[in-house]
Amino acid sequence: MLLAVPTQYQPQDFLPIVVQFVLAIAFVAFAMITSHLLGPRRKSVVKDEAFECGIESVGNARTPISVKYFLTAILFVLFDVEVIFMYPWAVNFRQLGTTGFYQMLVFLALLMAGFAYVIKKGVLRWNEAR
Amino acid sequence: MNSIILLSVLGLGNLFLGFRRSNRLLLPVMMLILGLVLTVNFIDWNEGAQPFFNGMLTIDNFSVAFTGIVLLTALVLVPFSQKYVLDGEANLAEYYSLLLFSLVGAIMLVSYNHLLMLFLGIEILSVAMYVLAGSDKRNLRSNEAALKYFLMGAFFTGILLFGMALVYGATGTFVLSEISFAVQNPAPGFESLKPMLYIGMLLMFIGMGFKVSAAPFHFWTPDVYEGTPTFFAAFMSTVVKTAGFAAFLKLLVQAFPAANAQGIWLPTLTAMCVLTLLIGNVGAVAQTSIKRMLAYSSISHAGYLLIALVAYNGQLEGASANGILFYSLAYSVATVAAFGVVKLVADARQREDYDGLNGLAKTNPLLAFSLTVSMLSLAGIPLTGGFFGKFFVFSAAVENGYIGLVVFAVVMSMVSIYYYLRPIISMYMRDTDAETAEAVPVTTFQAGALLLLAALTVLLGVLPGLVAGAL
Amino acid sequence: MLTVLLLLWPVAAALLLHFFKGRAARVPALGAALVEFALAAYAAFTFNTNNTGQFSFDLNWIPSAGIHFAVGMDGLSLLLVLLTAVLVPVILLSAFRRNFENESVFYALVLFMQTGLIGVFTAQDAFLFYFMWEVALIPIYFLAGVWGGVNRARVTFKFFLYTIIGSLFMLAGFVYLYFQTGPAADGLSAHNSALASFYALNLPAETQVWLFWLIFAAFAVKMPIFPFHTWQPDTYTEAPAPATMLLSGIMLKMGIYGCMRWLLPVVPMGVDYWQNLILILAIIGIIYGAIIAIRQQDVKRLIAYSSLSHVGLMIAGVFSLTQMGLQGAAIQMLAHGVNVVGMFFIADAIERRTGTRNIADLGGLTRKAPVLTVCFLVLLLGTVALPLTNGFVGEFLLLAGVYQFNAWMGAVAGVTIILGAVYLLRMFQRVMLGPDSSFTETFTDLTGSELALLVPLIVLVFWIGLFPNTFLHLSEGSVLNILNEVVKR
Amino acid sequence: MELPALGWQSIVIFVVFALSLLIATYCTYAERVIAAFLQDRVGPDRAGPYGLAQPLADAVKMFTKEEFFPGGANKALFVFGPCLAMITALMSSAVIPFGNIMNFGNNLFFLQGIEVNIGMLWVFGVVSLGVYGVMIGGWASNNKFSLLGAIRAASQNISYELAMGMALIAVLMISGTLSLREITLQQSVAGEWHAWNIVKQPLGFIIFLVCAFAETNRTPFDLPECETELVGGYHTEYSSMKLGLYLFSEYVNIFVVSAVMSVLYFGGFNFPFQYELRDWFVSNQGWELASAQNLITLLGTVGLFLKIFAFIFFFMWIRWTLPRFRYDQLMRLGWTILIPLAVFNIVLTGGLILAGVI
Amino acid sequence: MDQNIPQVIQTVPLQYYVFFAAALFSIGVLGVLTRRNAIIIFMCVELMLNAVNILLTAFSAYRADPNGQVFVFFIMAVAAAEVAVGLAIIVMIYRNLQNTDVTLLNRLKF
Repeated sequence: MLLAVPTQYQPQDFLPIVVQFVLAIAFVAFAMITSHLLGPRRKSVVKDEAFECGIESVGNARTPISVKYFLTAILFVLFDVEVIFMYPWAVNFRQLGTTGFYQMLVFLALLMAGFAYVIKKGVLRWNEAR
Repeated sequence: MNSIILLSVLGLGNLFLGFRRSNRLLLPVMMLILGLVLTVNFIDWNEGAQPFFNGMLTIDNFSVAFTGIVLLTALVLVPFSQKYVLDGEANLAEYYSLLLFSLVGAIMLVSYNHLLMLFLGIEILSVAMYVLAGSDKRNLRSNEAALKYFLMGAFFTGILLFGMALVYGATGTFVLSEISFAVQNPAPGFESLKPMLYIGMLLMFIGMGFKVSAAPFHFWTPDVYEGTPTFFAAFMSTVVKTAGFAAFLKLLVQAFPAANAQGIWLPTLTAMCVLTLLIGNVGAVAQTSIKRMLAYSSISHAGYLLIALVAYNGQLEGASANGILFYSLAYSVATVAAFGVVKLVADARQREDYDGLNGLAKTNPLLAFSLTVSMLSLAGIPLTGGFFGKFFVFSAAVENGYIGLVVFAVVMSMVSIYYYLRPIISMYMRDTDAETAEAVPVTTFQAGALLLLAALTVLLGVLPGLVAGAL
Repeated sequence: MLTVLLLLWPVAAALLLHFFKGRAARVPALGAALVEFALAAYAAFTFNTNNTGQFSFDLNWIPSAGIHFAVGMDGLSLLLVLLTAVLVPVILLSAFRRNFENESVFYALVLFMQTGLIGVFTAQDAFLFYFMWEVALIPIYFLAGVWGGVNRARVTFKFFLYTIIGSLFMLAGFVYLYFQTGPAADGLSAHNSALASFYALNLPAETQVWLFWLIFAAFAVKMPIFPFHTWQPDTYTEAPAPATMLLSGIMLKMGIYGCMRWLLPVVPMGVDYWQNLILILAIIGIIYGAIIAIRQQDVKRLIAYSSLSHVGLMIAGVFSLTQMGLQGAAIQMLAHGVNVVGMFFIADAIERRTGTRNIADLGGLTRKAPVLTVCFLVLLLGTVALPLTNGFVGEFLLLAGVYQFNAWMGAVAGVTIILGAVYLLRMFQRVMLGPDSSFTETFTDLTGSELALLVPLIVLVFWIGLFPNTFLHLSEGSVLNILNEVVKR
Repeated sequence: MELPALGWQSIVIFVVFALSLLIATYCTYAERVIAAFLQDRVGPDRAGPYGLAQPLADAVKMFTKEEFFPGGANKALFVFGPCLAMITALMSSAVIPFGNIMNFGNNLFFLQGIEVNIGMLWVFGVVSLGVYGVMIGGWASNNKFSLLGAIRAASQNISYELAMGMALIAVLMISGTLSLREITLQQSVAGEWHAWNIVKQPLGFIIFLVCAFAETNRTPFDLPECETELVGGYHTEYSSMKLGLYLFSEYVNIFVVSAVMSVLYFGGFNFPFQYELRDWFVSNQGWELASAQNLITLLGTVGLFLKIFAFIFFFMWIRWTLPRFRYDQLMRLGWTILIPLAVFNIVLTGGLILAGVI
Repeated sequence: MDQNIPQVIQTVPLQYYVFFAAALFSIGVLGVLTRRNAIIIFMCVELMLNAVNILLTAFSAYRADPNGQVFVFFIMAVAAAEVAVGLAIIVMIYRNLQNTDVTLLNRLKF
């Protein structure tokens, strides 16, 4: 009894998430609307200008940024997807036994080889312009 | 399977070798790797069908033979990357490794037994090629080729996948033999799912048709080949096509062999075949750039290979499979030589039109000779491998009664003689001008490779029995 | 085995020639050709006229398809092999007169082509025959295209396209026939392509009617017969003299040989159906060639059209399906080969000396070069078919054969002799007699080596003319065999 | 699931929701008090007794501040950013098992909002979405500092998410399930508090902890909003309650991540000697088993919150102890140290499990 | 009440899934064919892939056969790889051209 958990999960189990979602939205909406209603509004051109340490802002803020960030994002996408493959494996680790472990070792070895390559290629060398 | 493992591991090793920044080392190592894998590959010859990954991959004679072709093609192609070595290309190790990895994809394509492996094979092959197509980063044409190839490739992969999903929905399995079983022994309620099966099948054909650049899904080919650096374009038009056709054949023979299915796909495939032949050959006639001509020629050869698909006769060891095997080998060898010469000439003379070849026979007899041999082979003139390739494919078709198709194909190959002779005429019968008076620099290494290719082509043309009927 | 040796030796020699550069290649090339001639002569001496297929060799070439590397010689084959073996040294020798680039490659290509030609004449397997047919084509394309005249690119392209398209039709026909045959003897494949199996086929008449054109297309272009001839004069004119000699002397015979060996016995009902049409076309060719020849101002073109005219007669003889017609064709192939090579050689000799081939520019050579005049006259009379020369025997038999088939046709075909005499003697008169022209002022007579080249040809002119039985005897058995196969069905 | 059950769950969700808001609110207070304590000063003490009403005062201030839209900003996204940040922060708390079973007259109630078999994935998924709030807000502001801060935040979050996910995999290998409740219950073998995963996964826990700091953008990983370089990072242009939502979501995240760590590594609602205590009540005090269980459950819930508070304290302690990383150091730590460590941890765990040690 | 997830999924007729996926797929195809911006085309391709994923999942659930869902995993992984390469290509072009409109890239004509 102490260890009682539902043996069979039902789609309805997910229903409370909706409840929570409604609550969260309600709270956020409340906060936004209230502050909108309560707060004063005094607009002016100078005030609306984007903050740039007190000087006039120069150029468009949405300029291209260092490709390093892009690389990081791409790497994340790739590695994250590989990690996804490990979740089912981890959950079923004990059933898969030694064979599964060795297979995952191969997988990890390949993954880490790619990882080592990427690191060695200098993706994280932020001080170098590329 | 050995070759897949070796290629992956050595490909990775090659990647790390790139950190030594020694391009001189890379080329021999690459050739060594390919030679080693090629040798190891044939260990599996006549070992019977060996299933891997719960039968998702099957290594049998069919796959070993086609693996041999793609590996051999890569091996003889690699010497033409020597310019990268000499120029000190910084990413050479990456290029080589991508080639090795894409070969893994090609091997998966020729040995898959499960649609997942087909999909993965195509993607491993294609994704590497997307990158390589754009490897000339500063060149906008290369960029465009990469983008076009990528967008279209991803698009048609989507179509292929949708087809797979529908076939899965109709049959409940991804395993080729089980699909065929499910079609032949319909479960209750299967009738209502049949349209889904057929639509899925056709969508898969469209996807495969794109990968082998069969009309009307060929439109990307000339542009992409033209923009892609020649070395990789050669890889695309040989390895990708060979693997694609082997995969296509497996799909037809093992998944949809049933007569009722045949009634559905035969007209489609025949129409594709006729259209491909027409567009490939007529298109090639109109080209002024040799590279584009070779691109259209690769389309037209897809047409000839499609004839073999149309005429398949039931098993992977039949005349069609043998025809495709021989044709792919002859075509690959000849195309590699053609692209190789075009690359050498284009690198030296900075032009890719026919006139760029003027007087080549005087300045570089060897280049002229090997391009001649390969052109004759592509045109299907006897004494070269191309003739027997066409011969086997056509006889497979005649044997199965597709005489009209063969007559059309023969007419089209007459057309093809026109554009294959044009480089020969330029080289031998036109005089040099100021731009083409100087000899194209060729290293001994490349000369050796070209001679080897010419010898291979002639060998295939004189002793076809070495390869014919191997399966 | 001797046949294989005959086939392999020129190829091997051609490959070895790669090690000789430029003029140094002349002697080895000639030597190789002479060795080949010796081999052919040996074959002729050991040939047993009672037996048909000899010197056979059979190798399973493509086991999975039942295609064999099967070669062998009967009398007809031997005749043509002999012709090839005789003419190739002569042609090589004639090439020594000229100075051109990459001589060694040129000679290698000629030797290579010899393999193809001998292969065509000895093949006993349909696909081997086709293979050799094309092997003979590739070298001549380059010979004519690389070393030819100004318009060579366009002209040889036309030639190549014509012949290859024709032969593709033939290939299609062979493929069709192949699938009608039974399993190979070794049981490895479902069909086989041996000559004997093709003879053994018994196809319905309707099939044969269209199949005839598939196979005949290649021969028609090669010979060439009237509407398919347009490539010929241009190519003959543009090609360098040795290539022209190869084309006219030997290659043309491939077509006639092909008809006799691979067309008549294989689709006899088709032949029967189209016989009249082909004969009419042939006769049109005879008259047409002769008439055009009369109007020619260019020596080479004139000889080219005369060749067209003579070939027409041979075709007519073959398609008369009489023993005399076929025998005539066989002997005339030899005679025409000898004559036309000699004529082209002399035309070339004149061109080399004067720089022109225009009849109007020439004249008065008799005085300056009596030896040349005599040689020319002998060859010319042989071509005109004067009795006691080689042309007479052939043309007589051919005309007799055609007459036997249809008297009217024989009569019309007979005109060829008269017309031939007209244009050839007219040319002789203009070129050799008459006043000197500015071109011929410094004309010199034949040199010793040139004479040495012409002498064997002249000997052959008289040998064939005086003792035709030497050769007729050789081909008789083969011709009867072929006619048997035709009549059987 | 029948409606009464859903009703009960809704009550739990509501309570948890309110609690998390309350805790987050008082985290702001705690932060100042702890900061003051660590720096040996007084801290807020004006509003209410011991300054306890300070968070309320802050809230009032936030609500009544002027709303500000910078010129050139994309208004919809500018508003949407903080909303998203807040919603994602609030969404994840419900799947955490705050207590064991309550038993009232044969009706069993779980002290947990939502029990699903993919609880851990849910938390992970929702928390990952949080980065969108930062990204959108930073981009919409049309301010270079904001954009840079947002990009940094995104980069940092995704980098550490990898290591975090890998650390988690080791836990999953031991537990064999993604359900947080099951993971908790597996750590409650009778009489053995060392069944807690921290014993089996010390390395994994450290990786997870570091990543948790980075994921919540807390010092020493608060690069996205580091005042000295980027003014305020992604929320430079924000004011009023929109700023409030950003700040608030950070504290909610701290609360959630503390709870997750407690559940994953510190036994969740289990506490040492709980079975002995229950048996003592049953056998020595003559209680019914159900009542004893209810008591244990309540004590467990209290214990869980103690653990959470301990973690929150730890978060704040670190904040006032360690300096901030440089950006390249931060990325290098994530990629070249934590990820290989996490992989090593996976291999080690696998080996140990197969060897029968854990 | 005691239905497992596949059974619940099966309460919706299979055709609905097929039609839905087909609609999604068609939208993707139309987008690829009509849009001119590389990124949007790419997004449409992703839409197509997701249609496939839905379809596979539905079939997989209907047949209680996990193969289909495993396939989905692989599609996602490969799609991620494609995204990586595709975005890299687009970035490369953007750097050379400052634009991602494919009509500007018609130097290589059809």
